[in-house]
Amino acid sequence: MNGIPISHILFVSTALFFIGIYGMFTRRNLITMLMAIELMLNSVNINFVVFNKYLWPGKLDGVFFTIFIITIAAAEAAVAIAIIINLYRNHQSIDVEDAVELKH
Amino acid sequence: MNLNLIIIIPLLTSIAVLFCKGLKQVRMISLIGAAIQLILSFVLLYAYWQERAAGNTSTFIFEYNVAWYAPLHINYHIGIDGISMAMILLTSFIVLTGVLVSWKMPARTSGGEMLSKEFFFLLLFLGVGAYGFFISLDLFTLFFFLELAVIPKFLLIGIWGSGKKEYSAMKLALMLMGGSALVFVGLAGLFFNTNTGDGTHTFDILQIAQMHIPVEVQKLFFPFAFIGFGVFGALFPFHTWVPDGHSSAPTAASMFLAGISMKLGGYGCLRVATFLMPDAAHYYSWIIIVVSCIAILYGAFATMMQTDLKYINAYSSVSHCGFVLLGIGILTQTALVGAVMQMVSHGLMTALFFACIGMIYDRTHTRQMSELGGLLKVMPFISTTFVIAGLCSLGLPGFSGFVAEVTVFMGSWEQTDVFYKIATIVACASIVVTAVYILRTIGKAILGPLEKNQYSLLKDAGWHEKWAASLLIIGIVAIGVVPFWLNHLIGPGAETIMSNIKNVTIIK
Amino acid sequence: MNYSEYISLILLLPLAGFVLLGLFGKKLFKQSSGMIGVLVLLISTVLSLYTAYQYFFVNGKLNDVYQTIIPVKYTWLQFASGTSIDMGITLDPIAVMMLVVVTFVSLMVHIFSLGYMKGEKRFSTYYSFLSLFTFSMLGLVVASNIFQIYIFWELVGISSYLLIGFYFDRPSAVAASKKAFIITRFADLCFLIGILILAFEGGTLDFNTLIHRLTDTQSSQYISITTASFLGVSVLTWALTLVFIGGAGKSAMFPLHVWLPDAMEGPTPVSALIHAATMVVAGVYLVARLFPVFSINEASLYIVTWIGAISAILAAIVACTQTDIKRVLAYSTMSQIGYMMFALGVAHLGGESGLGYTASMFHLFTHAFFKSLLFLCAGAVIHLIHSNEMNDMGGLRKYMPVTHITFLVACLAIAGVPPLSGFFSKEEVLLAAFHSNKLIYGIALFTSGLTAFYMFRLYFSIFWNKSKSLDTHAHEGTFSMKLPLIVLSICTLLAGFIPFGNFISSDGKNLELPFLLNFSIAPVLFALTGIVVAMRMYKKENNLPHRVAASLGGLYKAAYRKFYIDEIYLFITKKIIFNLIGRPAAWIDKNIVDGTMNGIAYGTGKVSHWIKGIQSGKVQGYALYFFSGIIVLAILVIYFWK
Amino acid sequence: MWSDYLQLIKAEGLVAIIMFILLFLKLGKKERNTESLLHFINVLLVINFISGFFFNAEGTLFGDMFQTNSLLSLEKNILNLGTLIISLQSFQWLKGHKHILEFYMLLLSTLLGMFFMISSNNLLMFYLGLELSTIPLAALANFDLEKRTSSEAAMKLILSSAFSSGLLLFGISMLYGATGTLNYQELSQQLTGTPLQILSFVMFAAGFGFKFSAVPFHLWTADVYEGSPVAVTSYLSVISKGAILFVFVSVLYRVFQNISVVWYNLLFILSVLTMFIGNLFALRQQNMKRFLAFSSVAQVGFILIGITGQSAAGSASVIYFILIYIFSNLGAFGVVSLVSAVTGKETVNDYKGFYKNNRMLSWVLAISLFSLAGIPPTAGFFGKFFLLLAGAGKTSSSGWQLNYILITIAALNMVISLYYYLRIIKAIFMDKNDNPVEKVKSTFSPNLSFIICVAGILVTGFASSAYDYIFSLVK
Amino acid sequence: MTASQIIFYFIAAFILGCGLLAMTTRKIFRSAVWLLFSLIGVSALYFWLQVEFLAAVQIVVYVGGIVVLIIFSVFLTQQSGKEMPKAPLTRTISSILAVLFGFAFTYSLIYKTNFQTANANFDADVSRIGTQMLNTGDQGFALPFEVVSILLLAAMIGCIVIAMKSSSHLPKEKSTVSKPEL
Repeated sequence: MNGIPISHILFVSTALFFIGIYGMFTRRNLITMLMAIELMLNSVNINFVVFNKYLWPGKLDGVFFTIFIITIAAAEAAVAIAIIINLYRNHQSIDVEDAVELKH
Repeated sequence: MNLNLIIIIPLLTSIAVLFCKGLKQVRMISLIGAAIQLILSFVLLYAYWQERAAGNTSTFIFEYNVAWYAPLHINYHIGIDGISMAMILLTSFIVLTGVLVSWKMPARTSGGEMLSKEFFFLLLFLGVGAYGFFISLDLFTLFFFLELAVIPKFLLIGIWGSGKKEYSAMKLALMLMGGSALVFVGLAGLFFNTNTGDGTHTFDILQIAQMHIPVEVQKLFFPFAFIGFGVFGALFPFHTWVPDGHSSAPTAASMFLAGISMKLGGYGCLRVATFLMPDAAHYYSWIIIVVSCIAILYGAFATMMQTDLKYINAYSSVSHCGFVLLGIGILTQTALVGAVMQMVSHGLMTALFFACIGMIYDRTHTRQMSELGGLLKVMPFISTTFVIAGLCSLGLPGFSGFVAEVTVFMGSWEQTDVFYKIATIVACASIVVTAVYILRTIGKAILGPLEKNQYSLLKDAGWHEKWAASLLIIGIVAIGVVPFWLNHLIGPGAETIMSNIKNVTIIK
Repeated sequence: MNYSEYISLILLLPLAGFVLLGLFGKKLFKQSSGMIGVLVLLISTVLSLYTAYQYFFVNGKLNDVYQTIIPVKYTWLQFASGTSIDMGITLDPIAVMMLVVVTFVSLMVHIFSLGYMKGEKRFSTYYSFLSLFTFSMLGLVVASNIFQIYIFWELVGISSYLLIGFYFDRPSAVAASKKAFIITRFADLCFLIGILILAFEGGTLDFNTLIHRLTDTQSSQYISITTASFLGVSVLTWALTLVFIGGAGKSAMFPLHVWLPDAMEGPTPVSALIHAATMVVAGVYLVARLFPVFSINEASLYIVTWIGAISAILAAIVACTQTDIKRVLAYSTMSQIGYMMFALGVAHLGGESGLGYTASMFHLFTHAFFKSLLFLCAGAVIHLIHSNEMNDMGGLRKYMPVTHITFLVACLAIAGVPPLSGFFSKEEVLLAAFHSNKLIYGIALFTSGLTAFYMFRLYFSIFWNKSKSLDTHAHEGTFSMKLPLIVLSICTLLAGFIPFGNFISSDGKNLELPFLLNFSIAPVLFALTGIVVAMRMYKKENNLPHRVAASLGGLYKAAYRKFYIDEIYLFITKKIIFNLIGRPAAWIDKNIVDGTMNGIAYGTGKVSHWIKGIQSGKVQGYALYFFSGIIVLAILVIYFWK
Repeated sequence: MWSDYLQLIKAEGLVAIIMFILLFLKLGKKERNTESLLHFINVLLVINFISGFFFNAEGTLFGDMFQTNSLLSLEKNILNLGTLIISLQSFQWLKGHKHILEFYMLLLSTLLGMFFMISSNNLLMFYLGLELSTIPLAALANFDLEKRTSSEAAMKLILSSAFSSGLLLFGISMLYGATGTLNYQELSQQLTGTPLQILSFVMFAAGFGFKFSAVPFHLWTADVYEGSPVAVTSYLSVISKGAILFVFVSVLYRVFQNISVVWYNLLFILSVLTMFIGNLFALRQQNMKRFLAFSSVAQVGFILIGITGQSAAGSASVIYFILIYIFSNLGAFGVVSLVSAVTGKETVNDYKGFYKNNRMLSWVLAISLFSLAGIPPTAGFFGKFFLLLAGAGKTSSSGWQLNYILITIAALNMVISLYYYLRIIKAIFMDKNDNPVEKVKSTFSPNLSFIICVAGILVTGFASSAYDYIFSLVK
Repeated sequence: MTASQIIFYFIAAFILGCGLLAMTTRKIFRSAVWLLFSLIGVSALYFWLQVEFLAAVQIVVYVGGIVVLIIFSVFLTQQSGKEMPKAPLTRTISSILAVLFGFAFTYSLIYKTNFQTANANFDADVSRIGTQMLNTGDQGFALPFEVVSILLLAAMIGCIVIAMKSSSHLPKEKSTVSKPEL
């Protein structure tokens, strides 16, 4: 379809996924970590849509999954941001390395 | 006779203790409960003889078998043969004397409280575990009771003990749990290699004994079961909990530990490892013998260098329990009888020993041999008891130790291989070393001039202590002077085990 | 009366006495326990005398051969079929003789102790111990089963232990009792192993069956025990040697004799009973009991002979130098038992060649009387002087005439002066030795000279020598103390005339003891020389002994220090067993075995500490682990572990 | 038709109804007596729990997305029970909290999520249930609003869970790509075990592993447990973990049975790692909550062994163990929660000499710890025994007797775990303390919860009926 | 190469480039903007894939909702111009290695998998989606829809409780974490 092999699209999504993971590992700012997670979820969304469209077009499972993921991502982001703001209130910082009282 | 009573009565007693108020009530209830249990044991013995006399030749009598966890083929199955009967008698003796010895509850917790209720509860509860273990005919039930008897020991030692009690309690609990962990693997392996004919497995000892477990399986799981139980029975080199555990425990707990707990191991080795996996028992027999000979001699030599009375008895227990394992390793009927006799004998004797040490410690507040001396003068009863315990320990005829040891020795003579004889002779050598340390102990602690002047004010044993000691002495002498009843009691049980062993095609 | 109706009473009465006095003596029989003990023993003695009469004169013989009669026997502990420990009573000549000796001497000691131990705090305990000992000793001598003998052997040992350590607040007594027990225990170990071997090869524990099987050259047991060998020595030799070691331990034979002199820490009557007349001859008795088996094994007999001979001369030499009167007597005992031992060793089964056997038993018999007499006299002396040291004594003949006379009788007897009992028995021993081994004979002869010397050295030092002034009210002691002395001295005087060979011989048949007048010249001469020398040196206070001692130099010193055997023992036990075995064992247990267990615990804790960095508290680190975990696990399960 | 719907979805419906009741209460009057409010809520939860026994039906709904049967109802009710106990236990803490109703609403929404997760027959529903049971929990973890550690914990929880659900989703998407379906039954037939499927399975399993704290996916656990309010911690450690394990068992057994070799090996590694790491960390902990966190990590290792059994006995023993685990862990957490709420003391050292003034609480804690350690006669012994027995019953496909190696390791790990449980026992009963915790006054609700827990611990093991019932359902 | 292909590669490059920049740039506000672009790129990809409804949802929810939320929170919590601290070098390197390896591994597996493209027609118009969304029967997503609604409710409650400024602002407590010991 469109002459693009599915593996190329999957390359994009996988790469995006790992970019997200990379961000998760290296960004010390909590909000950017959240962004990294959004990237990961987006890559998964692409996967679902592509699989649905290219491989299993009979049902709309992939698309619906994507819709729900987007919704949940929103909810998750909201809660996460609320927590981060609360953390900021308590710690005066949103650097992840500043919140390491709990360890070992 | 309903065998369940044997578990229910101590259980009820221990629960009743929890509802008591004050030391007086607690100890009276404990005493009554333990005394009833002792009487019950004798009634059971009588019933057992009656049943046998009536011609009941089944291996186990008073069986009671109900499904417990049916999907897992776990039954609550109890029953006794002569060996269990002997162990029940032993246990009831020691529980009662343990209660008597703890009458005044001299050992306080580190917080300075008596906590008498808890103490007697744990003591009696420990008895439940031991009784249950000895009458179990289902591996699960057996294992259940085996583990049941671990934690009360931990608490008894840790709370009411002396010296480095926490360390000892922890060591004991961990090593025993390690042992039972191995036992568990052995049991599980055994379980999944049984076949009741319809493709299901069973935990039932009687059924497993009838099956022929594949030899390879036996070889694989025998070490687990044997070492696991061996840890309880002070198998070299897994005996190191013994000295520390015994020496830190309060008197009654020491008595229990050495008198019963270590027997759990011996009994388990016999009933589970050897009985159910006879091929492997043959296969590993030489290792067991070598290890137990090491334990016997090495334990004895190690005892020689100890200065703390409890350590002396603890190490000597290692040495004496070596005879139990030796008897099991030799794999002849006489030796098995000897092993069981040694269990009973050592149980009584070592309990007596610990009781004496406890009484001495209560009065002099020391267990160091160098700080004792001349006690015979001020407390003749305790000292005499101590001497009797010592003499029993060194295998003097007329006391139980001799009978048991000689039976083990004679047992090895039924094996034709020279190896068994040399091992036995090596084990025999321990009687000299035993004499050395026992006499050294007696000579230093009991005889000689009075070590400290303030000792001259010490009082001799009270009535409860006298009763405790007398009961144990009666037991020891009853076996030592007229051993044949015990022999008759144990004999058929050992024969059952032997019949399994004899069917083995010997593999070398 | 049939034996079985009363024979057990001989044993059970002392046992009952022990239990009664042991449990209730302190409370109920504080004063009367002595009398109870004596009464019990009296009945026993009468019964054994009656038994002896019955056996020797009424019904012991069948076809002119003394039979072994087992009137009582029951199974005590059954092992496999055929092997069981039985408790039984055997009557044969030596057992009956021993019954008489043991009960009689014990009775004497019981009586003597009435006076000697009077006022002791633990009077009843003492009597209960004595009864226990008597019971055990009697059980030993009548044993019908080799394990029975072992059981009573041990009981005898423990009663000896208890009695030696009777004065438990004396450290030396405690040490002595411990030493005695441990050394004999070591010997017992060998005995036990010997028993086990015999039992295994013989397939039984019963004496008669065992002896029968092992002496019947056709039996499979005989063939197997003589052909099997271990380390190049036949199993029979091993077994017998081990059994003999057991006997040697109890009988204080070289080199296991070191406990005996120390055992004199016990009350003197006890020494008379246990360490002179009865227990110490148990070894001899054991060899005699198994004599048919010994006699078919030259090697073990050879060992018996030489150990006996060496002990005899060694002890005699040491005895000459000791100053503690009880120790002198102890060494003398050892020496005399050496006599008995080698007499057995040179004997053979049957007829004339069995002379040594009869001689040995004869000497045992007479020795029991005069040695217990000597000890009791020494007891009387010590009772008076409150010291064991020869130097504290002297000139006591004035104060204690009865003791003096009886002591003299006993000395003459042990020295072998005719016509006292010792002369006859020793004569036979020497004769037996002469017939079989001249070297042994020489040693024996020399020993008899030494015996005379040291006994009279003792005699003169106590009763003559320097005159000592004692309190006027010093007296010999009560009637109860004198009576046994008199009775025993009469026995000593008369026992020699018993035609011993008629009763006891290696094969149960009649053996006419030879008595050769010209043969006895040499020993008597030696004895007289000894006496004369002793008289010269010790009758009056002078410094001759010192001069002699000085001139002997090293030999004297060595003998005085008992040839350093105690030191050697100390070295072995303290340095080798304690330091090289005990201490390392304890160390290994604490550091290596226990250390491993603790090490595991410590290691676990350490690992737990090392890996705490994983839990860094940083979410990114967690995510990294999470992710790496997935990748590693995926690679593992995809490629490596399918 | 409607009654069928109602009956099938009864458990979820009830929880939702309670949620809405609370919501209306919140919207209504401002000031309320907190204690009576709490009692009211507890009564609601009791009703919820009791109703779980009745009117249970079997069937599927919503085009096969939702299914229920007696086993699932039982699982849900086990969670109901746990929630009830936690609610009773947090009485003391909630009494002083401003947001009681929000707390319960969030709590119940997560419970609802778990119910959907358990009943899901579809990866989408599973995912939604998972998120519904996670996101509100993160908010709950932050409920000690003024506490630094609480917000830190919440942050860690939400970030970690988002990350893990990212990976989980990636796995699901790949599974979807490979099979074209989200339905369990269809999925199980489509799986062939290609490397990509295995990778996606591992990612998928890691998502589970994150929720039930299997090493190496467990790292958030201790931090979050320590930082969160005790009630939330116990909820996390018991309910949330139990629910995901229920699901895990059924997913593995039903959906991934084609690649059972793969997941057996995976579980082998995971359980060994989990037991060891959990134990080794638990050894050193000083904070009770953190200690219990690691101990619960280690417990998961044992549960995984039960799962490896791959048999009816396996899943029955897992469910049975979780029931027992609820009693035991909540018994322990209950005491910790009470003590922490009253005195603020949370470390092991604070518990030294605890027995002096608090006899009953000490015994409750001790019995719970013994049960966790698997000591008879507590139910924990039975639970662990059956788990390991189930693990041992797996017939080994390779030459190595893997199943026995696994249970040997597990059995030895039980020894290590015993050490740290006994360490607490030692502190309570044996150690001296000049200044022990004063007598903690306990009110009706916590006491009731303790009675339930202790009775559960003591009875569940002896009375085989619980296990028999579960087994009959599993079969 | 068709236009469609060119467009795809352009979109792909745009998504990845923006995503990478979003994850690497040191300024947080820029990072958020790059994220925004990346998400728009994804939405473009959906357009390209002819899933217009999703593309719309993507823009509405992500671009209009989440990113705005993020930017707000950025303003709330710190200055936008400030440079973010860098992660430690070891962490960066190990992350890069792990990610690269993970990517190579994952993609190699994907690449090797032979996805069989289906030939059936793919129809994702809004009416179909709408019908299925509220359908309770087969192919219906009513239940997930309800579940998500509860999730949103819960999230809302959670956010309110947490983010609501508490009336009594207690002084900042000290760290109460006890250090583990062994």
